[in-house]
Amino acid sequence: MSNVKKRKLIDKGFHILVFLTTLFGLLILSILLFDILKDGLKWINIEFFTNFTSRFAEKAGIRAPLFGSIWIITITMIFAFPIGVGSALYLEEYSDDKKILTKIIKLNISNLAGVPSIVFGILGLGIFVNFLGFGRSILSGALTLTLLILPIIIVSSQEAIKSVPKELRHGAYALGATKWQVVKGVVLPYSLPGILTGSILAIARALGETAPLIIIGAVTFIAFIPESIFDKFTTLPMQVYNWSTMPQTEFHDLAAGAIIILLILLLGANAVAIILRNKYQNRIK
Amino acid sequence: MNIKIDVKNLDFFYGDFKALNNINIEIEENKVTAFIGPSGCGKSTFIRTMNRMNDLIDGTKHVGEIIYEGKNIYSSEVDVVELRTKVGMVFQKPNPFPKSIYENIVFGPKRNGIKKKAELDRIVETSLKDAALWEEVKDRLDSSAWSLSGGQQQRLCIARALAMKPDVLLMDEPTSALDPVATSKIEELIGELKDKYTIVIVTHSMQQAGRISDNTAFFLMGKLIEYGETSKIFSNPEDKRTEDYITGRFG
Amino acid sequence: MNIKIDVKNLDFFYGDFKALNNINIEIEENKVTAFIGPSGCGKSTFIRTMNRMNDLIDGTKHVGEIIYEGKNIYSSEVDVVELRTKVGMVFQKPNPFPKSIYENIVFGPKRNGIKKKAELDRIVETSLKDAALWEEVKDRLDSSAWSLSGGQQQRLCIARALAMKPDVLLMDEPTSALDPVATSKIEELIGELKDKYTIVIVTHSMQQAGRISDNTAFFLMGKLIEYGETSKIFSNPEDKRTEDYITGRFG
Amino acid sequence: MYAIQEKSKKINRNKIKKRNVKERCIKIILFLLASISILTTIGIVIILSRETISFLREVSIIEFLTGTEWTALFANPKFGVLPLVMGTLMIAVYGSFIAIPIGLGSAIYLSEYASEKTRKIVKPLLEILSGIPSIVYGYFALTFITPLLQKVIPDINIFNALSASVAVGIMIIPMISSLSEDAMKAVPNEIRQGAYALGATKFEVSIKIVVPAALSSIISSFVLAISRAIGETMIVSLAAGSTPKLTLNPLESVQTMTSFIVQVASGDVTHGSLIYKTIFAVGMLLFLITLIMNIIARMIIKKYREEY
Amino acid sequence: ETEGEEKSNDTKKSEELSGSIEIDGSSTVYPITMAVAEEFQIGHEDTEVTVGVSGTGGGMKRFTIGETNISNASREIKEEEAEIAEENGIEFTRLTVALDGISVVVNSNNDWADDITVEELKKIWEPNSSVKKWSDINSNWPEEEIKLYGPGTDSGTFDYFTEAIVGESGATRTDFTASEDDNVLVQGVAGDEYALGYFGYAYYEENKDKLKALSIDGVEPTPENIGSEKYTPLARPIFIYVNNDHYKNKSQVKEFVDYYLNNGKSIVPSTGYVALTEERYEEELNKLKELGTK
Ligand SMILES: Nc1ncnc2c1ncn2[C@@H]1O[C@H](COP(=O)(O)OP(=O)(O)OP(=O)(O)O)[C@@H](O)[C@H]1O
Ligand SMILES: Nc1ncnc2c1ncn2[C@@H]1O[C@H](COP(=O)(O)OP(=O)(O)OP(=O)(O)O)[C@@H](O)[C@H]1O
Ligand SMILES: [Mg+2]
Ligand SMILES: [Mg+2]
Repeated sequence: MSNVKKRKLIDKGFHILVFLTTLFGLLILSILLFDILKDGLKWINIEFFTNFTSRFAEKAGIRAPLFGSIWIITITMIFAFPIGVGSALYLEEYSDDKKILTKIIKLNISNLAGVPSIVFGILGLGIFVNFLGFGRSILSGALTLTLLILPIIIVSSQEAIKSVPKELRHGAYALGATKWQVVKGVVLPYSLPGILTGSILAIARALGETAPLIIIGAVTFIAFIPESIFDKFTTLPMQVYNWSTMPQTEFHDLAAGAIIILLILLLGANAVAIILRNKYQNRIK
Repeated sequence: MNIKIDVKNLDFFYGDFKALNNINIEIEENKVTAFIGPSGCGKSTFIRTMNRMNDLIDGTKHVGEIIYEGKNIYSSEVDVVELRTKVGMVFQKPNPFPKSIYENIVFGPKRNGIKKKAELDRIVETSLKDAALWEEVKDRLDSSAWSLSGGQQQRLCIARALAMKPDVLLMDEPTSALDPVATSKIEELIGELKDKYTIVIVTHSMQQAGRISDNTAFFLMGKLIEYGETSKIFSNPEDKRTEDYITGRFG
Repeated sequence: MNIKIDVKNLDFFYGDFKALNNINIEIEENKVTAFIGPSGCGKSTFIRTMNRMNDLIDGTKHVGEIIYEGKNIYSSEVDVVELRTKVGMVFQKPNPFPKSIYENIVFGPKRNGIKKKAELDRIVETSLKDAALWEEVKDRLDSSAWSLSGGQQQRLCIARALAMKPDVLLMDEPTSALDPVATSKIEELIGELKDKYTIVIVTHSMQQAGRISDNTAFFLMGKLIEYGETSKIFSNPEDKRTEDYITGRFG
Repeated sequence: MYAIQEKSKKINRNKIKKRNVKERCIKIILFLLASISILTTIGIVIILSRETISFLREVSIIEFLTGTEWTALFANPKFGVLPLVMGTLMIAVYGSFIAIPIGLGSAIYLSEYASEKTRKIVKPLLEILSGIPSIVYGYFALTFITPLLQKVIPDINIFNALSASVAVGIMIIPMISSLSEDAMKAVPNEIRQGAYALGATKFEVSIKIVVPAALSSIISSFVLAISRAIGETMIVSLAAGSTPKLTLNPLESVQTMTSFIVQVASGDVTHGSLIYKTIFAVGMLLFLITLIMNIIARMIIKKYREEY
Repeated sequence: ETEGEEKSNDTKKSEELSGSIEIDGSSTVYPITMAVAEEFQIGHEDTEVTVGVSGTGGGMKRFTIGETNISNASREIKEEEAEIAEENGIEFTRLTVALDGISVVVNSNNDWADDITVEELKKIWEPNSSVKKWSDINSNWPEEEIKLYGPGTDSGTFDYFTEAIVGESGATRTDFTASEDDNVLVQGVAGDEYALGYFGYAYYEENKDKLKALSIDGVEPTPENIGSEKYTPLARPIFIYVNNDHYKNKSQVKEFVDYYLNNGKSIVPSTGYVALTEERYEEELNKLKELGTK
């Protein structure tokens, strides 16, 4: 009997522990958000969105980087999502696990996740800017970020696909479904929540990167809005970084203002994924 | 009397484990063939070779031939996807897709290119009626198939297979999760279906085998011990082991 | 004649759907009680309330009381973990853990603080023997439980429950996936166990209910229609609906 | 009659053929998509190794790999990479000490303990943590974590590896919590119920059943998260300074391999000079280190994988 | 790709200017160039000025192959870079556009030191320095360990300081605490009573309440002293490099550079840097005049 008591106690303790770990994350988040909001909120007004950057904090705005970030994240996801999910599908559904090539691809992908982002920048400069001649444009930036976040999407999609129960696949195969029909009809819907989680994390990463973009030539001062994927651009995190290295403290607060917008943009970009994820996860339960 | 499926010298392996040992059997067209035998004897393994579901398990291999429509189903001439649309299957454990009831049924037909809503609706209704599930779910075709009871799920899986209008229907203990009323409906259905289809059914219930099957095959430890007309097998088995098994008091 | 579990005015809801409607029943100690009824009538739902497994489903609620050992199992005095160690359960679908056969069996005993290898080995052997699985798996206790056949998996789950030495054993169609030989062993086992344990079993098989149970309860659409001694229910049911169901030709 | 049958057979053949061609195409397309990653790696290896070879012509590999002083940008440069490696390992290891328990704890809480409603709200909230720009974490470490640490450990350096590790750890929590949570959610409910029915507590179900069943995905999430920790630069250069130092003491200022790379790549040195080449050599070494880490992780996953 | 079509604009008036001006390079120079660009764009709406921050090295790499019109540089062009420029037929002019006074700062609680000599600084910062405590510099100062802070080793400030104080670029003791971000150095010195550090004037200027700047050989780092280059040797010039060919052939580039030097006096102070004297700006403009008449 004392055994049960002990186990219940462990369970209680564990419950509290994992609750606290979750709370820890939320607590840090609220501290960070509070800090950012405290400094940044007062700067957010119409001009903040309509002005370009300036050496005077009162006149500085985020028009160019806001549009730049929206462009970049949209194009990046347009490339990264299908490539990432497609790769994961190939690896989990189509490839032969015993083949050495498959093993190499799998190892290689999780290894890519550890390559510093700046190296992707150097790669992007070589391939997209110079070799393919896309110039120092949104397209080059987005493609570079695509390569950077692919491992996140691929690995998390792979894990999600792996978790689809065998019986479900078998049920579909037994109905004379082809592999692709099984994938489309059963595997993808079941694994979608996990795939979306990967995408959410990937979006967060892509939206916050600066180093590789600097390498491929994203500028910091730009007083016009990009109109096509071949235009020059700047992004919110670059503006944030630039402002926070300024000596004047008003710029640090301005940076906080830009971060607020960045986070709103992030939540907006994630909202679709989060809603879809919840919907599909419900179904699976 | 036509032979629909002709199995010749079939061995089957899970890795090194030989689950089927030199099986020879002829499945007759428009008949119900029942497989009986103790748990683990290889009934599921065998029924799954007939539409090559075992291809999906890593490390399996076979020796021998299964002739269907004049061709060895393992030969390169035969397209496995096509094979499975003709040789349908219902599993031992219900395995509905995590989709709505409606989507579960139309999964197969849609793959086969049927797009019209009206036709799909009709297929859903007839299949569910055939599987004796229509009354229970007709008002909630859009709710998740996973919220059904175990027996309902199994009937849904049967309906799903019927929606494909298969040529041969393999059923691995389709009624083991069903109550008598639903079982009776399925059994009636099998009786009706056999005019058009060839049916192979794995069952634990001697009574069921006796009631619905024309031929019965008795398996033991991966071997086919005896095969023949059900009446013969049940009344006058040749093999002592068959007799022992059948005269067990239980079922 | 002791009352082991006393159910009073029990309603049970999945969200807004009322799956059980005012159930009143007294489960007798050291007896086998069988629940019968058509698919979807709420048998599984009811048996699962008795060890509060339904707590695990979101959005469920109950009204009424289930008295076990003098306490309402839903009251705060009763610890659900302890309740479940005393009221064991075997499910309709086999659900072994994705671990080795050995680890599946010792999972419960280990939680209960049994650490000694020798004792655990002994428990594994006796439980597997009791569940009529020992011979088939004794040489591969370390292989994954998921590589067993459907019936083997179900027997493993029974063995796993027996390893806990429960006070009450709830079985939701434990033999629906078993062949006659294994079924007979389990039924024999149930006969032996009832001296020490109280057993509640859901079954589709009238024959099985008739063979092994002392009392039988008949459910229909969430209601308890009739409850009494099995012999009485089978020979002379009071309710027309019970009679209709029982005299169905099938099972 | 016979002819009609023949004809329909032919149509059928065509259909099958068409379908098989489609299936083939899909497979090829997917393969091409997957090979983009291979090409990326090949590109990276080419870029890195070309300059690395040229670097190693000027600096002996022995000095590079075993030297204990990294003063690449000083007047008499020494190219012993160990201080950078140590800095990297320290950030990654201490960061993981924070992120793994907290991330996994949160994942277990969300998957096994929290109500559906809580889960739906908290999970995306935690995910914001990985979207906050790392510069914010850098300043957070410097102006919040470090002063906090100074209260406990008075002689801690104002720039220190510990503070940076904590911030890096926090940033990667969502990778672990979200991906692991997904994996645990995918463990079939029946398995859980089997354990509950044996009188297991939630703790036991979580730790003994759910976590082992989802282990391979959980380890993958660790690898992804640690990879991101290794790649992080901004936090480290803000909170840990930019002082390459061969130390295991988290209270001191360090520099990591990636923050060195960024420092030089976006700094004032001449492109093409020896110093500029160091970033490729360091990048190459990092590539090899993560490769080894991944091979080990793969071995672990293989060993503990539980199929369901 | 920035060339072409604009050729005809040569001598047109500024209102009709269009085309792009690409500038890249040091992040140290960025605030000044950006400020000029900001002002320049008012009234020149059709020109597209972009300013990047690839670092002096990264900027030079692009500049020496003719990709950019102007390169921001916090140091002089290196020999290797000049060679590449020559190979590519790129001729250029270096222009000094502003000055930065590298400030030597201590904690505001430091009540012993107000002035320091170049000699003393050298003694502190030279490689293998024997200075461990404040008292090692001046026996009147406390016997406390001196904590040194300096900018990242890949910065123009670092190069300039070591060159000016120790005599060789990059020659310095290695046991100081470095940070890439001057704001972070401010934090470091402000939080450490026995600290001594150096960084750009603007960062001192903005944090006067937390820090104290030492005078060097009696000269304080004030805008006047820096602008007149009396603050030796730590008044450090800030450069831009202009592509001669672009200056000559692209009116928007010429217009921009001229604007830069003509308005430097008024714009530079708002960026935290110190403007040159009028005469110095004249001198720089003259370098271009020669170019124009050539
Ligand atoms: N999780 C759930 N959510 C919503 N409804 C449910 C859920 N589980 C069961 N039900 C519904 O409750 C009713 C009773 O289900 P239950 O599983 O108890 O039936 P049963 O008598 O065990 O049937 P069977 O013999 O087919 O197993 C059915 O109508 C079923 O659809
Ligand atoms: N995937 C597998 N890997 C290895 N062995 C397997 C696998 N599936 C089945 N087996 C083994 O093959 C043998 C036959 O299994 P099968 O599932 O065909 O039995 P069955 O006759 O259908 O039994 P049941 O009536 O219990 O369903 C059993 O010993 C089983 O353990
Ligand atoms: Mg079977
Ligand atoms: Mg049930």
